[in-house]
Amino acid sequence: MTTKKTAKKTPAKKKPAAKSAEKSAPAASRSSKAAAPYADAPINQALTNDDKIAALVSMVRIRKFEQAALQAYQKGKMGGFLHLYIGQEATAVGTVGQLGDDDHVITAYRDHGHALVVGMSMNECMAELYGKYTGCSKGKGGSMHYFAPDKNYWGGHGIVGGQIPLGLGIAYALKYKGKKGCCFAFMGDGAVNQGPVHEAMNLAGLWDIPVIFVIENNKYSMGTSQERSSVYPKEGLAARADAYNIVWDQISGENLYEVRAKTRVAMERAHNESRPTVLEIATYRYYGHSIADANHQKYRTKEEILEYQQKRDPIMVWERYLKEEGVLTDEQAKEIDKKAKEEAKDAVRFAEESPFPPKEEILRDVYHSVDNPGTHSNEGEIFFNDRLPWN
Amino acid sequence: MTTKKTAKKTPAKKKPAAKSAEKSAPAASRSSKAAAPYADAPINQALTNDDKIAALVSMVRIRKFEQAALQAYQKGKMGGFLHLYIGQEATAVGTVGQLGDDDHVITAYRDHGHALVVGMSMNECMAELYGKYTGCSKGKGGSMHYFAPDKNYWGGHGIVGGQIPLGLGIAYALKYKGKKGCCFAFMGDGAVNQGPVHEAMNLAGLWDIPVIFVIENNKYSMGTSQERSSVYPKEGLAARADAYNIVWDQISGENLYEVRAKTRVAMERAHNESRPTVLEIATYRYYGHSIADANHQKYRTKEEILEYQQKRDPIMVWERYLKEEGVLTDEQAKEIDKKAKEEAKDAVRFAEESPFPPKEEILRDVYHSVDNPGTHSNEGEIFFNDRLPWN
Amino acid sequence: MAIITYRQAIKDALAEEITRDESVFMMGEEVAQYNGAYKVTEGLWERFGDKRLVDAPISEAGFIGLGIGAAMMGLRPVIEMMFFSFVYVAWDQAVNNASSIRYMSGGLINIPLVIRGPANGGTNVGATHSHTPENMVANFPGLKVVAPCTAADAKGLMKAAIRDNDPVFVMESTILYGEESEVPDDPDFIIPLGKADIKRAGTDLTIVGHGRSVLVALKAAKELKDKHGIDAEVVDLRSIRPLDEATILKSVKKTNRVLVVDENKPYCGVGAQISHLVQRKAFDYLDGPVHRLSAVDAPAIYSPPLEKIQLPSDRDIIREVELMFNINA
Amino acid sequence: MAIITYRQAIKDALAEEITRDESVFMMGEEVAQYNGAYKVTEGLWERFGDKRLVDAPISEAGFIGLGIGAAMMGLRPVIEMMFFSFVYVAWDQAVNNASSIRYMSGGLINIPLVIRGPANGGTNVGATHSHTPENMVANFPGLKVVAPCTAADAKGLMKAAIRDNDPVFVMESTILYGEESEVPDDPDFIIPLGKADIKRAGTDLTIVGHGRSVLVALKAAKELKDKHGIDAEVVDLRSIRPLDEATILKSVKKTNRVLVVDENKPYCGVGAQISHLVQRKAFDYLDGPVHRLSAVDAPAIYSPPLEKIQLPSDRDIIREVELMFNINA
Ligand SMILES: Cc1ncc(C[n+]2csc(CCOP(=O)(O)OP(=O)(O)O)c2C)c(N)n1
Ligand SMILES: Cc1ncc(C[n+]2csc(CCOP(=O)(O)OP(=O)(O)O)c2C)c(N)n1
Ligand SMILES: [Mg+2]
Ligand SMILES: [Mg+2]
Repeated sequence: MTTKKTAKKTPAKKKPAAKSAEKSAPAASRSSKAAAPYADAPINQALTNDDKIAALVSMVRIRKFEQAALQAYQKGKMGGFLHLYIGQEATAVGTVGQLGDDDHVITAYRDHGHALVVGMSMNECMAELYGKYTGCSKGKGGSMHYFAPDKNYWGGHGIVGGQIPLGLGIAYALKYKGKKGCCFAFMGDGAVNQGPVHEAMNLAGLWDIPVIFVIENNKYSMGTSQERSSVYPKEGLAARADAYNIVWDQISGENLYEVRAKTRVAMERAHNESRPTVLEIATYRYYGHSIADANHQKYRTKEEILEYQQKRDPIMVWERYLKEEGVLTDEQAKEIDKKAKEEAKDAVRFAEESPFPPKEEILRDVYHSVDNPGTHSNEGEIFFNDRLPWN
Repeated sequence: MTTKKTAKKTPAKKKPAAKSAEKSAPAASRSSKAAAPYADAPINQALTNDDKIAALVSMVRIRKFEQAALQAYQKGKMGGFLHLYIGQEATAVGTVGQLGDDDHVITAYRDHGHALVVGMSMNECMAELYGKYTGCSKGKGGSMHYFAPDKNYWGGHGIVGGQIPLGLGIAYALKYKGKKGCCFAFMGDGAVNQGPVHEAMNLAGLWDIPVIFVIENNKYSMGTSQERSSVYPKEGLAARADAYNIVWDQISGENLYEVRAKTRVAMERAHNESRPTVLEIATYRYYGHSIADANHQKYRTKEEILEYQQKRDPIMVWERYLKEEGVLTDEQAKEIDKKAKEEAKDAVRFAEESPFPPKEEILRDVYHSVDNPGTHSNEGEIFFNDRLPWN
Repeated sequence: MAIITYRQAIKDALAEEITRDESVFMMGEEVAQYNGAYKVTEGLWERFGDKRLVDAPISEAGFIGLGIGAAMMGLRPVIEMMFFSFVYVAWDQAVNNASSIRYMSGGLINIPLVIRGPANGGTNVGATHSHTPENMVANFPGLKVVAPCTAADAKGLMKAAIRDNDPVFVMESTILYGEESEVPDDPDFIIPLGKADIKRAGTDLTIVGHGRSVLVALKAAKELKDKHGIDAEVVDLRSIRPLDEATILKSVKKTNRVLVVDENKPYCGVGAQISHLVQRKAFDYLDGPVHRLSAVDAPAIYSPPLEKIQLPSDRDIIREVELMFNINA
Repeated sequence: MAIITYRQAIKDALAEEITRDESVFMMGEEVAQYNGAYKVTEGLWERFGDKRLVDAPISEAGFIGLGIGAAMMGLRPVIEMMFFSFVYVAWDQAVNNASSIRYMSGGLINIPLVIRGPANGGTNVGATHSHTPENMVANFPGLKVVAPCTAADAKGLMKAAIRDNDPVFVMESTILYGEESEVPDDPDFIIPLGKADIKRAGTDLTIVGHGRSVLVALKAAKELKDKHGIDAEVVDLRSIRPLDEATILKSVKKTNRVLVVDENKPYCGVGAQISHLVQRKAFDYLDGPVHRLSAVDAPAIYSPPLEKIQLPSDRDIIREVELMFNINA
């Protein structure tokens, strides 16, 4: 009953709020309490109440999707890797949530959050985990390899740091084509020590490429703390950007306002000056590196985990801000949670009911020329199976 | 006649000078003129007059060796690559010249200078260029691949930046074994943008490895100026070391005193604190990148080349200092020049008269186990020639 | 003889060699404090400490290069690839530097380096993580490659590899880590590199394989005997380079029929080399062409049921042998 | 038909495609202002400017990755490797990323990328600079590889490669850059990928090769005819993957004897794959085993006279054919 009421209330609130935003009477400033840090940044002032709720929904959906995936994994419904993003949601929502038509994203294997934020459906994402034909990559990529180029989302990559030169190339193409866009290239704190990352940063600085390197610093690469994997200037990992004359900034990943505000500055730098930025976002993953990492309390303390979960959780913090601003009620919050849970449950059902790809799919999507007969100057044999298992 | 006289004079001078050095009455300070920059550094104060002459001889020998090699190349006596070090001599002499028993060297393909300084003979070096069996690598390595592990010289490497992790590993082994040594890992200004260099620097900073990264900055990587290949902090390329908390310094490669003084500081840091250093030595190559680079006046001006050759030549500068100090006479200088030329000429003769390796050598030095029968638990076939050309 | 897992056998080999020779140390991502991503090094850090078990940042080119440099100086580094697929980010170091330096120095240097880790598909981790580079590594003169399939082989080959004075790549399999079998107790138990093992004697057909394929072949061989009375000899190469040509050829000359099975991709896979070798050196003994089964020629797919199809199964082997023997099954 | 060099043919192909399609650009070390280390791009920077000819720092992993990313966005980058040996520092990008992304995305993405440059030994530059990675690249489903040996083939295949929607590796040869031959004038002259060319028709023996080996084989074929009356058919693969199996098999079925020649190292070289293929699919047509000649199985040596011995010569081919025909020469 309560939830229904709230659900009705929300749309009712919508219009006036939107209007007030247009008149640039920002929601945050209307709150009687002291505004949250970075709430007054222009990009945040421009948010309508609905936008703010939508951002919350976005974060909650990521969490519920992954919780459902985790359950399914534990029931043995899928195998391989599953790297959960839970705890880091404000990062994807605060960065990818600002994508314009010519802004693009590429990330590593911890890719569910970014995928949902660009607008991929829970169904296609869940089905991909199950290896089903209805998955975003037809079941060919799995958890680490979500793709949606139509939504400017270029994956989902499993080799640490390997996606960074690709992100540079995407941004290079934007500049080549004269588009006013940028590419977010996400990586972890462990990835910064891969050679190609260094090469990409030099190239970006040298050639004025509108790429935004985002280090999602969750303090650990698998079981190795940042201190055991990197040396860096006292200002932090992002300050390595000075080596390439690239502007950098650090962001607290628990405050969506801050993520949005500082990301916006980088985007404008990319759009207007075609210059790269390195952003380091301090965040935390609540679960182990992947499902296989069951003993993650061995390399970090329970207290540390609790500190993040109980005091610095990005969803909790955002809900608090919105409640303080009078934008969100407890009931609404519960409703959002419930709806996302249901959506995730439906996605599980969808995935379970979906078929696996037919075996012939093994040989599809290897070559564009094979998949599009008649379009290429290609002859001869392209596959070298002495015999196929199904022939 | 003159030269003979000088030749006699030199040994005569030897003993007193050596003694005065022992009494730490350094040569430089005895000069009536203002001391050359860095002449008063302890490591330079410790130089005897003979040491100073020896350093000059060392530089001149590199130059004469390479001039002879160039001539031989132009006569068609050898092929492949020949990367001349001429113009950079003070770098090898000022760094490698300080090698102690547990100090090691590894460098790139521009490796003749370092090789001669560790004490490799002109004969074996020249013969290697000719691909002769008497070459330091039996004619198997060529110009880019000189080796003398018995002299702590680990090559001579052709893949840009590829030797840097190896240099890190050599220094790692020193630390592992508890030796108070270091490893010089040389690279060019173009090499700094290779990923493995970045990885090696992070590892060195992280693990306190006594490696000294030396960037021989001759302003160009082939036809590409430093500005077209790198972005870096305004302090210079070496300042990239800040990204890894590594101490760095910059050195003018025209002044042997300066090279020695600042190198010594880095060596002491390695020996005493087991900490890495990045040194950037400003220098210049007079010839093209390799013999093939005939048009090197297209990407740099004649004036620039002349400026270095006529005003900043490390041999010329050193001779001037020594003359000002009263350590060197014109005649001595000529004699040194002449002797080095003769030594190089002899080396050419030696190389020409040496045999090529026998064809069976093609299959030697591939595997230690094959070359040392009875020492390994190996069976079966290790080479897969359907048929050898000589069988 | 103790019955232990393939994983334990490797761990024992590492522990014994670390104990025996102070120049042996292990380096890799998560090998020390984390006990190894696949727990191959479990307990070793506690036992041997920081110097002998070294956790490395994600910088494979950096630390493989470091390993080569340290090996040049006489240490015996054992570098773990968490997945062998990751060696590609360090390919120049691993194959170009490791294979060329001895030669280019005219034999002045040798590189007693081991690079080890799992190289297999079949575990739902997708295309980039499922590579089997043994064919590519073996292409480089100067390198050695082994691929054990039993616990005893894993232990004996690992110890031989660590004691070897040349770079040896040891290709393991995550799928085999949990498999148990008998391992001799002798701490100096060593299997020479380049010695194949006839895992099953037979007279009608030679099946040549390496790594996990050998176990699949053994399963198929049993059924071939039961179902068709075909008595297959299963030759486990164990070592890819050096290669025990004599054992292969002897078997072929006895059986006159050969099927090569591996999990490499087919184009220029190890199977191609074996096939060429057999037909070249035993042509007159062959009753028919050398047959071959490889992984299906596509990147490794994620979807579990399809991924399973991609790798040669006992059923595939049986079908292929039926074809070779003109049996209409 | 004009008579031009192999170098000029490649340059013409590049210039024509850059002119035809504004999404084509070239990137590599020294390709623009320096005119290319081997002058393949001479004059193109002056003609097409900074946008289409891009000088890159020595960061192969960085700019090959950039090329893949740009290709995903629909551009058609042509990346020059100054030497193909240098692709090893970028191996993960070049083979793992380039071959897997289309597949892992379920076909949503394709990568119209060309990586080109010389891949040959024989020029006194030593082991690390003399690699011929066509066998390794071809091992990856998702990649295509060609290796032209004449000016016309170089031009036709380069244009096909640039217009192709998949990653294509074009392996050239520094030794061939100066060789002249006839090239059709048609600006749309294209040679399909995967089409072999019978460079010499014959009846007694099939010699299969690719790259410079084909020219060596042609020389040998002439002498074989003159000296022994043996009429060799020389099949130039031109394309390694896709591969024109039909043409190879047709020739084999006519001649009944096969010699495969290439400059790869033997273990798992292209020759092994061709050999396996031929014996598997044409066993009953073979009068004897498939013979093979490869580079001598050692790293490339520097010493010029020995380096020459390492690569298959016309004399080696003749000797091998004499062996095949039981001729005591
Ligand atoms: C080149 C490479 N080396 C190692 C791995 C194995 N691996 C996968 S994720 C990971 C840790 C990465 O940590 P970080 O970059 O901090 O990202 P996070 O997982 O924390 O998001 C490692 C070592 C890999 N996938 N690729
Ligand atoms: C990985 C790799 N890429 C490219 C080359 C070709 N190459 C050899 S030397 C060189 C220029 C290097 O310049 P720099 O590092 O400044 O050294 P310098 O020649 O000036 O001493 C290039 C591009 C190579 N050998 N290895
Ligand atoms: Mg992390
Ligand atoms: Mg330079």
